This record gives sequence, structure tokens and C-alpha cells, in this order.
Amino acid sequence: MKKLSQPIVELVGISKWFGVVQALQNVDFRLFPGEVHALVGENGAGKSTLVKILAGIYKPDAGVMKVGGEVVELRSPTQAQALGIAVVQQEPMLFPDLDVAENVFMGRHPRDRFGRVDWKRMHREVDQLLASLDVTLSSHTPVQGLSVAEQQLVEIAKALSLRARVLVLDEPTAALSSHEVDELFAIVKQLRGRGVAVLFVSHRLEEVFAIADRLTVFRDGTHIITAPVSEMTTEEIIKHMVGRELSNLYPKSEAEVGEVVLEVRQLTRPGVFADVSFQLRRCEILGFAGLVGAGRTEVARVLFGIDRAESGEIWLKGKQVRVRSPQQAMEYGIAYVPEDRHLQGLVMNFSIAANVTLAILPQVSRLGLLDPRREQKIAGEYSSQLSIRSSGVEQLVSALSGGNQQKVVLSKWLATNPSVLILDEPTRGIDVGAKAEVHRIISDLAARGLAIILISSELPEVLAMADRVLVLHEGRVTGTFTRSEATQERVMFAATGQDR
Amino acid sequence: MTTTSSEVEPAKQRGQPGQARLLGLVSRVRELGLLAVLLFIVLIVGIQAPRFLSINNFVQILLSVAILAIVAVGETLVVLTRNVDLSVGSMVGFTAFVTAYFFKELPHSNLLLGILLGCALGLGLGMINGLIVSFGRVPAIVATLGTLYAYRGLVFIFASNTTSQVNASDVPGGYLALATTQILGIPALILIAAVVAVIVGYFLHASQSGRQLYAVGSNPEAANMIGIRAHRLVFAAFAASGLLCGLAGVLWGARFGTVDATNATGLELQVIAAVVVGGVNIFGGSGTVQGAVLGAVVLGTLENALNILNVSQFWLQAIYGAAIIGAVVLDAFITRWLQRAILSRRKKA
Amino acid sequence: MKRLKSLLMSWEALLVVLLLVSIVLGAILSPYFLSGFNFYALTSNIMEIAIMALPMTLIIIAGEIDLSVASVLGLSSVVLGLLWERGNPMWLAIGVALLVGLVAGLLTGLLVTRLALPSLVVTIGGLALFRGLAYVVLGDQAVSNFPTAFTNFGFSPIPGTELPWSGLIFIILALVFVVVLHFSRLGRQLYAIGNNKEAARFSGINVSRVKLVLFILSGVIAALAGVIFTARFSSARPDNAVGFELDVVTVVLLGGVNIFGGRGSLLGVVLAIFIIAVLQNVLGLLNISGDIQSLAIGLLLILSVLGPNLARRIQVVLARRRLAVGSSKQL
Amino acid sequence: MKKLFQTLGPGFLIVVLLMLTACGSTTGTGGSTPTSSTGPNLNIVFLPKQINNPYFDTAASGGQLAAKDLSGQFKQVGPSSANAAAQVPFITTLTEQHVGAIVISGDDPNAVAPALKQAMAQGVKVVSFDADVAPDARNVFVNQADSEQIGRSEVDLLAQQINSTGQIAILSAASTASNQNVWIGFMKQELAAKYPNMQLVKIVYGNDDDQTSFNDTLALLQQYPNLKGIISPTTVGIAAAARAIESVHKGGQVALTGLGTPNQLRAYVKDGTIKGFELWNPANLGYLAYYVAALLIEGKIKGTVGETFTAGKLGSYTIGANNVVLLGPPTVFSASNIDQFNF
Repeated sequence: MKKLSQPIVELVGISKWFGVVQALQNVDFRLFPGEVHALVGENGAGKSTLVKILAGIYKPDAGVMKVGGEVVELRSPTQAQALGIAVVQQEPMLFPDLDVAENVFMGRHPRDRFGRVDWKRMHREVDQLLASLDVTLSSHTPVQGLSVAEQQLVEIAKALSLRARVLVLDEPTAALSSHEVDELFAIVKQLRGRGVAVLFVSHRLEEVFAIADRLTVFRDGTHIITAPVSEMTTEEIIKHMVGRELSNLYPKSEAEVGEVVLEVRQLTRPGVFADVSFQLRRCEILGFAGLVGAGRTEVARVLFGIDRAESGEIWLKGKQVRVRSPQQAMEYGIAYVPEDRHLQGLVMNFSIAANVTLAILPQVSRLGLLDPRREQKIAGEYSSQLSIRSSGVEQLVSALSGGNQQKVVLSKWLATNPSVLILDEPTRGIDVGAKAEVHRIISDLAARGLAIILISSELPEVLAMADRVLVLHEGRVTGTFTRSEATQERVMFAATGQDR
Repeated sequence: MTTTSSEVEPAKQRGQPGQARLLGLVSRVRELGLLAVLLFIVLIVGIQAPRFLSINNFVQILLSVAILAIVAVGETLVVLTRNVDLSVGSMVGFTAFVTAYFFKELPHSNLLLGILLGCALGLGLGMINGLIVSFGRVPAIVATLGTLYAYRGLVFIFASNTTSQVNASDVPGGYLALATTQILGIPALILIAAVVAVIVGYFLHASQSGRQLYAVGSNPEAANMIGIRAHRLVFAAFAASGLLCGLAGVLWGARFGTVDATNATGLELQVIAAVVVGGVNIFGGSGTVQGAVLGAVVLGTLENALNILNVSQFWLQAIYGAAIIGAVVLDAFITRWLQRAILSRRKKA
Repeated sequence: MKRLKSLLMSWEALLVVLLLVSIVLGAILSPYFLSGFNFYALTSNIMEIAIMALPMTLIIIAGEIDLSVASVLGLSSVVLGLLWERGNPMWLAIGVALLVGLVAGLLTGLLVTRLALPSLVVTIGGLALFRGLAYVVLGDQAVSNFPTAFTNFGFSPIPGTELPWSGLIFIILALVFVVVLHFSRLGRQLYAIGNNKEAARFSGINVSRVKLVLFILSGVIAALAGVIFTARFSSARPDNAVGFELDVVTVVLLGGVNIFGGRGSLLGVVLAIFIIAVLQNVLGLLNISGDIQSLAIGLLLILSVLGPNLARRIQVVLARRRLAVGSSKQL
Repeated sequence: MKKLFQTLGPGFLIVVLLMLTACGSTTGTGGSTPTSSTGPNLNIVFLPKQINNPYFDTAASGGQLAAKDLSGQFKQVGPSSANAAAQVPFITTLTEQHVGAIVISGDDPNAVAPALKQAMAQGVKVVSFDADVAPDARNVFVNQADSEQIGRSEVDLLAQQINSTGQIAILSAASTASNQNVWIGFMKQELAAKYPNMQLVKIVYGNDDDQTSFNDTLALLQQYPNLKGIISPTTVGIAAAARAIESVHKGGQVALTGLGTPNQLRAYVKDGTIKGFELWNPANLGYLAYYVAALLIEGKIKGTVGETFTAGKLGSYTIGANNVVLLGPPTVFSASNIDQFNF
């Protein structure tokens, strides 16, 4: 296994910032030929950032990367490919209009001696690749309409066809069936035998034990430990993963939890989540924990009327309701602070006032005409209430810091005077100070009687803020904990689908 | 809306061989459907008016769409990259006029020279479009709307400084013969269009760059990830569209003999109709040259059939419009049906 | 961000300068330019385009486009003519003509919103369809025996002024549209949709309905322009205003409205309308043929997008350089 | 601030415009002076349906000749594609320039009428030629030929060639072209009156567009295999039809006649595709129109019915009913005489 002492990829002192957030902090990492190296960590631990640096998508702000002992500076994904680094992304980047074979070989089609694309050879090779994966997928199938699992298989086939020296698998098994996982592992082992270095990013610890030789744990963008898998236990790994600091958090003040406001029964959206049931009470913060893709945001989208559930019931204050559109959700008093501030939360080109009042335009207009004074008054109120730091409510939100932008989104939804507030990753990408402020605000809101669903990938945040924690794993509820029951280890066990 | 973001899909679905075949089939529905429509028209009109079915009539139909088809082939290249070229009518008009004028002034010059001149002019115009779009980053619709005006203005200026009209009697017979010659009993015009369609179709099918054109239109981000230079390809697509417009212009002059500064005005509408009806996705990434040509033939056949059935020609334009809208509506429904079919299969699996 | 704001400002400022320059040039180059009659001629010639540019501005700001406006104009014109010829009262003919515009807009709007089709293709189809229907309705005829009051409305200026009646309609509509776009709820929603459709949807804005309203509005206004056009030429013909859609889009884009939506103001568009009107008028007075005019319009259209693009790029490069200098200083 | 600017801007602009209009109404239009103010203003402008059109170019050459004879000025302006709406701005511009006379071929008789009336109100003489405009919107119409005569004679011309029997079709210009429709009306009358065995099976409209006319002719030939003859009373149409007939090798089987220019059709007359067609001499038409305009400006004629005048080389004319001057009978061109003409 460790025939070669020289690492094929070596990262020294890598750091990466996104605005005020440091995603990677002085990370060292070495990958050897012929090993399967698992990279684990919580959401936001920096795994994906590392993968993207290896893929040539991100450029590190500091540090050195060596491939095959030589210092390289990756400027593009193509360059990474040329160096023999193949990455199977979490979200496959494919051409939906083209068939499987072309997706594997795009940009480097096999060609005959006249320079023509050799379709036969291409399909044969891809069919062989797929067959070696023991997949029944035909190379002629258009990618449009393939499931994510199948798309990932295409990506894996692409990596295989590149004869990569380094294969990075970013949570490849998340969408595969157990049979497919077995087959994939067979391939991975085969590749390892050929001397390929495999970096395996996964949440599934049992898979890590099944396939990996060594393991590295990241936490909060820092390297925690690297050790042979055989020397680790599940408990130890989880302890390393969750050892995050809670210092900058503002814990929820205790409040008397009131009557049930929202009840969800057996909510199911096929292929996304199934049989989700819970109750939410006044003054309560219900945390949604789980790993990326567990179905938390998807549940929220259904509650807010953006997507539809196929079956299940939603009860609001004792009455069953159907939420068909965000407008309707708002009428029912549901507000949703979406996960992507820039894409879904804000109109960046608008002023603070215009953003704050965007969801309550009827309230700030008379006979269809906007009343700028009312608008500014409302915006001003929230601006001071949430202490948004700006030069005034007419300032464009694009000029604000992430934390203040988030407060603008919060203001927007508070302005609708909701009874149920869904917060999806409310503190993602904002600095420590602003985070604490947002926590204080959330806590105050709950104290004032709001029923809050808090979706967060930061476990400590959920644990500190939530009265109860609902854990989702692959679209199903795998655990519900009260505040006192919930520990990082227990939640993480449930979130990774471990049977204790 | 099915905005199922590419999150985890817990269900244990697997691609079955049947599903693969279904998908492959559906993607071809458009072209097959078009063929069916064509056959349907032929059948219905043939019963009503048997002379519609004469070989001569079919030759006439093909002749009437040959030039349109050449331009539609070029347009297909552009549309595949998620762009659109609205200036084709002006480019055809420009090259037709200049080529005809060239032959009028120099009737004894080499035929090939004139053809090359027209093609080169078209190429030049197309390259200007390409530069503005891919390097000036002006949206294609704006850029080519502008050049639609500008190129037409240039034709007028050229015409007012030379001659207002070139008549069939002014140009050498050799040039006009380009459109009337028959090779093995088939009119040269049809052959040229067929050759162009086959070459470009083959290029799209069998060349690396051709396939990358699809990639750029299908997912620009993914194309960028694997190092495809989208700018260059878009530029090349516009240049090729210009080149084919140049060729079409040369043939236009030969076919109609009499050309003035307004010729080929409004051609872009017919071209886009042919391309859209032919199943080329206006948002790029999918569609074929044979589809676009088939679209042109269907529209030409429809026009011919209406004439034969004595339907007032006032209906023609309305039918073109309805065909464009009908085609995109149909596309929307096919896509929905496809999605639903996949979903229900998944559920069963 | 202030820089962007000032850039926006400067686009309109640039247009003001352009307009003044063309007016001054016109006055210098032609002795006829500054006459009252010329003002009348200049405005009445562009009013249909100007009127249609108002809803087009809203549609483009909301991230869509409507290329069928000139054809709707033609269709409403022949419907008006046909009804009048068949002996219906004028008010009824005008009413039905406007209704035709409404239905056309509704059809386009439903296709765009319900089936989520690209408005570019739908309205290119509509361009052919509505024009074709205009030919179907009136065929080889042209209706021209309109009552004097109607043609006077189209051709004569408002008594005591040199302003055409259509100019008055434009002023009123322009004021209404300014209020709608810049002061009303709908206007705010438009900008929100054009800037970030997703965020608008998440904010409970009914994106489909707003767009449907816009297309209906566009259809009705185009039909109104058809009525004006018919009155001005006292002629209802199926080929009325062929190709005007290009002028309308040109005016809107020249006015600084972003083709991808979200940005632009009616001030810019109004300025652009008058720039084009003055340019065409001056070129005409100088006996410069329409050929060069179309060349000029085409180039203006491209430059109106290319110019800001290049300016932005230069700005980005400069900013980057400044940033580089700044950071090196910090080091 | 930006918003204030955005919203006040249009308002401000409108105020400026209103001020401008107010000024305009007081200063009126008397301020400007025509370019040549001494003597009669023989600044005569031709406004054809379309520039870059050989027919109108020939007419313009006649106008130029007359201008030389009368030492006046000649200019031709016009839209680049035939469209009634496009003519109007030219009329207003010419009115502003205070030209002596506008000589117009109206694309739509009524669409241009208000603008022409306005021109007349400001002292500009208006002469229509080729295609008339509304009678109250011009001083005189110079008619190339009597409409009835053209309509009937073309049917007669075709009847001679096809023994007065069989299916015939008409290839017209724009469906809205008034002169075409009048001619076609008389053709129908003539057919009904004299030729019971000739059936008019279809009228198609080539829009004076070469390609459309060409395709329409091909469609006609396919649709009516027994078609014996086509009348195309438009120069663009007949040339396109001749080429179309030749391209399907039906020359001699399908007779073609109509209005055309000798230069355009010479080849087809010689190879037998066309046996005979007719046309007035457009150069003479232009010459006469210029002459009438000049005489109106000089005040030598008033444009009233019954006035008689001499138009240079063309001899003397009388203004007939409806203020129409008739150029004279059209010339019939055939293989025997075509080489004598060059236009």
C-alpha cells in the first residue's frame, strides 16, 4: 500500500477566505499513490473548499500545492485534469442535451485517422467503462432525465476514462444504492491496486471504515487529525468532527413554550423527503439538523408553498391548510428566510428600504402607489431594531456586509408579521460578531411569541438555539431530541444515519 | 415547477434499459413528428389535388426552400450556442446584390471568383456579428438586430452609389445557370443545399468542434469547466452563419436574376421559423441540421399545399407565425410529458 | 456602488447631451429645423413608436421582450378599418380594436407565463401571426374613408399649438407610466422581478401575474398606437407600421434599459425617443436618405450596449489596478 | 437624488416641449426662406413610391430632362421600400423646405393625402403621377394611361395570343395598390364582356417584390397545369414571371403580357417567352409631370379642367375631368419594335 514514500499531492499551509469567512485555515494535507484517503467533517468544515482547490476551481489565498513533488499553481480545471487530478463533483456538471458517452468524452473525443469523432469507439469505451462499474446504463442515453445517482456514475466514468492519478470523490455515494456503493468500492479498490490515489469525501462513516485506508478530519476549516482508519473508532471520529467551539454563540433564553401553531403530518415529496411529521409551538425554536441534502430545505420549501408535497398534511393553528404559493404562505403567517441570500433573499440592486418592504408592498402603498415615507419609516424601524449598520435606509444592500444583508432579509420577513418563521442557514457566511447578533435577534423573536424553525448546518448553533432538534437523514426523520437530550454526538449519529 | 435541486435522491432508483430507450426515443420525437406532419400534409393535399404528388411539384418545393435551407443551416449553428442571428436577411441581401453587381460589371470574370467574393463578403459580415457578440459581450439579439439595420443600410448605400437594380439580362448566363443547371436531372440548387446540409451536419456530428458547439449551448458553465473556449466557438458560429448567408446570397442572385436593395428582407423570420419548427432548441444545446432542413421543407410544403388548395396567400404569414408558436408549445408539452414519464417510472422503480 | 449610481446617472446625462447636440446641430445645419411646424412634424412622426416604447420599457425591465407590437398595431388598425367600413360607429370600432390588442397581449402573456416559454420566440411567432391575421382580415383592401374628425385627430395639431394630439396622448401616457414604474407597487415589483426573479417569487410577488399584466398592457397600447396610426394616415392597411418593433426596441435600449432586465428608467427612454426623432428629422432635412438613417440606427443600437459594456470593463480593470495598488501599499 | 432626477426628468422634458410648441405656434412657419427666392421657385422634387427602382429612375430621367429644358431644379427623394407610411415624413420635410412642387407617385392614395393637403396649404404645388392620390390632395394628376384603356387592352393583348380561350391568371403588385386594383377591375369587365371562354382563375400579389412574384408565378404554374396566360400589370412582376416561366421551360406554352420595360424584357421577347407587352414611356411621363409642376409654379396654368398647355417636346395637352392630364396611349412592344427603345 505505501510502496511509494512520495505523496502524489501535497498541500502545505493552504488558506482560503470568502469575504470575512475563512473556509480553510493553514491546512496541510498529503495524499499518497495507492491509498484511499477519507476526508470527513461537518458541514462547513472546509471539505468542499479543499476539493475545489484540488479541482482547480478555487485558487488558495495562501499556501503551496505540489503534485508529484512539483509546485503547481492551478489556474483552471483543465490544468488539474492535465495533471491527472479527476474530480467527481457533488453536483455533477454535465451537458443535459448530450448522451452519456459524449459527457464522458467531451473535449477529448476519440478520433479516427481523419480527425473525425469515432462514435463507435467512444460508445464502446464508455459501455466498457460502465460495464466495469456493473451499471446497466447505456452510453447512448441522453443525460437529461438521468437521476443524480446516474449522473454521478457518468462523472465517475469520466474520471476513470481520464486514467487519473488522483481521483477525488466528493460524496459520491450519497445518491447511490447499496449495491451501487459496493460496485463503486470494488472499482475504487481496483484503482487503488493500480496505484491511484483516491480522496473520498463522505458523511457515511461506515463507508469510511469499509473502504478507506487513512482518514483526515476537518473542523472549522482546520486540519484536526490524520490517522489510519484501523486505529480509529466511530466514536472517536465523531468526537473529532464535532468538537466545535460554542463561545461566540448567544444561547436562547428560556421561554415558556405555548400552544401548537404548526403541525406537519407525514409530509412526503417523493424522491426528496418522506413521512416528515413534527409539531411547532409558540415561543419555540425547532432546530432542523442534518447533513447537506438531508431534505431540510426541501421541507421548508413545501411549507412556504414553493414546491408541492405529494401527500401529507399541514395544520396551522388547528386548521388544515394547503399552501400553493408563497403568497398563500404569507397569508397564513408563514415567513421563510431562504438559504441563499443573494439568489433568493435579496434584490441586490435595491435599497435597504425597498428590500425590507418587498414582501409587504400592499402595506406601504395607497391606491397602488408607494408611500416612500411609510416605506422609510418601516425600514427605519427594523433597521434600528436589528441595528443594521448602514448610511441610511436608501443605501443599496449590495454595499452592506453579509451580516447586515442577512438582517435586511430578516427585517423583510419580520415586516410581514408572521407567526411561523423559517430560518434557513441564517448565519451562513457572516462574521462572528454578526452571528451573535443574529442569534440574539432570533432568541428575542421566539420570546415574543414566534414559532421558529431553524435550519442550520452548524451543529453548535442548532444545539444552542433550539428547544428541540429534529434530525433528518436522507429525507427521513432519524431523531428528535429535546434540548437536554441533544448532544453533538447524538445528533451527528442520527444525521449520519448510524444505528446506535 | 420541478425545481428539485440536485440534492440527494434517497430512493433506490436505477436506470433500466427500458428507460434509456424511452428517453432516446422521445428526444427524437420532434424530428419524427415533423416527418409525420410532412407525410400528413402530403397525404391530405395529395387526395384533394393529385397533381400535388407529381415529382415536378416536389422538385419545385425543394427548389423554393433550397436557399432558405442553406441559411437555416447557418442559423442552426448559431442557435445551438444559445445565440440568435437576426441579421441573416440583410446579409443575404447584401451579398446577393454585390455579387450580382460584380457579374454585371465584370461579365467575363471567372464564375468562381464571383462566388468566392460573395462568400467572403458574407464571412466578413458574420465575423463582425461574432466580434460584437462574443468579444463585445453584446447580447446576440441586440447585436444582430443592430446589424440587421446596419447591413441593410449598407446595401442601400451601395445601391444608390452604383445601380438601383441588377436585371437578369445584365448578368452573364453562366451566373444564372448556377440556379438552373441540372446535374443528373437534379437541379444544382437543391444539390448545393443538400451538400451544405450534409457537410455542416457531418461537421456537427463528427468533429470535435462541432460537438463542443453543443456543449457550449447545453451547459456553458460545464463547458468552461472542461476548458472549452466558448468565445471562439460562438464567434466561429456567427462567422459560419455569415459565410452560409454569403453562399445563399450568391445563389439568390442567380435564382432571381433581378436583385435590388430590398431583396431578402424579412428572410430572418422564415429562417427562425424553419429552425424552431425543425426542433432546434432556441436555448441552445440540442437540435440538428437535418431537423432545421426538415423544418424548412415542411414550411415550404405547407406553402405549396396552401397554394394548390387555393387558400388565399394572405393566410401564409399567419400560418408561419402559428407554426413557430405551435412548435415551441409542442416542445413544452413534450418536455413536460418526458419529465412526468421519468418521474412515474422512478416511482414505480 | 455610488459609482454605479453615477454611471446610471451619466447614461441619462449622456443622452441629454446627445439630444442637445443633435438639436444644436440641426439648428445650425438646417434653417428649417427650429420652426414650429418642424417640431410638429418631428413629434408626430415618432409618436406611435414613442407610445409603444412605454410598455416595452416595462417589459424589458421585467426581463422579457415583446417583438409583436408592430404586428398588433397592424391588426388593430385593420380591425378598426373593417368595422368602420361595415358601418359601425367609430367608438365601437376603436373599442374592438383595443380589445383585439388586449386579446393578442393576453395570448402572448399566457404562453409566456403558463407554459414558461421564452418570450423572444413566442413574440417572434406573434410578429408573424398577428401580421398574417391582419392580411387575412383585410386582404387586398385598404380602408380610408374615415370621418374627418378622426383623421383630424390623427393629423392636425391641437389648435393653438404645434403639438399633435398623439403627442398629448403620449405625454399623458408617459406621465402615467412614470408613476407606474417609478412610484407604484407594480413598478417596484417589475424591478424586483427583472433584478432577481427568484427573490421576487420568494417575497410573495406573483411573477406570472405581473408579467401577464405587462403583456396585456403592451397589447392594448400597441392597439392604441394602431388607432393613432390609422388616424394619422387615414388608412387602415395590413402593412401598417411593418418593422416598427425594431425601432421600439432600439429606442428602449438606447434609453439605457438593460436587455436582461432590472435596470433602466423612463427618463432615458423618453430622451432616446427624442434623440431618434431629432436625428431622423435632421437627416431628412439635410436630404440624407433613409438608408444612412437605418445604418445610423443600427449602429446606435449596438453602441448603446457595447458602449456601457466597454466602459464597465475599463472600470473593472481600473478598479482591479487600484485594488492591486492599495493592497501592495498595505503590505 | 437619482430617483428625483428620474422622475422629474420626463416632466421637465415635457415642460420644455410644451414651451417649444408654444413658441412654434407664435413664430409660425414664415421665418424660413426658400433657397432661390428670385423669380419662380422651380425647385421641383419627385417623390416616387420607392427609390432604387428602375421604372422611377427612368421617369426621373425624364424629369431631369424637363428641368434642363426649363432651367429648373430637379431632385428625387423617397423611401427605400414601398410603404405609404414611409412617404409621409418626406412630404412633411419637403413642405418645411418650401420646395416649389412635389411630384408624387402615391403608395396609398389616402395615407399621403393629409400631408399633401398641408403642403398645398403652405403654397407647395402637388402633382401626382403614375399612381394618383386623393383628388383633393393634389393640383393635377398626370396619368400615364387611361386606367380603363390599360385594363382592357391588356386583356385584348393576351386574348390575341391564346385564341381567346383557356385559364388565365393575374400577377399583381401589392394587394393594396390602387392603380393595380382599378386595372384589374377593368380587366374583369373586359373578360366578362368579350371573352366568355377565358377564365380568370386566380389573382396573386407579388408585392412588387421580385422574389415573391417569382415564387407566386411558379406556384401558379403548378397549381394550374392548364394555365394559358398570365397578365402582370407591374414591371417587377412581369420580369419575375418571365424568368419563372423560363425556369420551368414553359416558354411558349404559357403566354405572358402586362406592363414592363423593354430593357428588362428584351431577352424574353427575343427567346419567345413573351410575345407582346405594353407600357407608356416612363421618361415621357416624368417629363410631362415636371412640366405640369413647373407651369403650376409659374402660374401659367391653374390646374383647372379645360386648360390647355404645351409641354415642350411632347406637344400640347388638355387638363381633363378631375384635373387629370393623360399622357397618351401606351406603346405595345413586340419582337419587331423592341430594339427601338432603350429604357
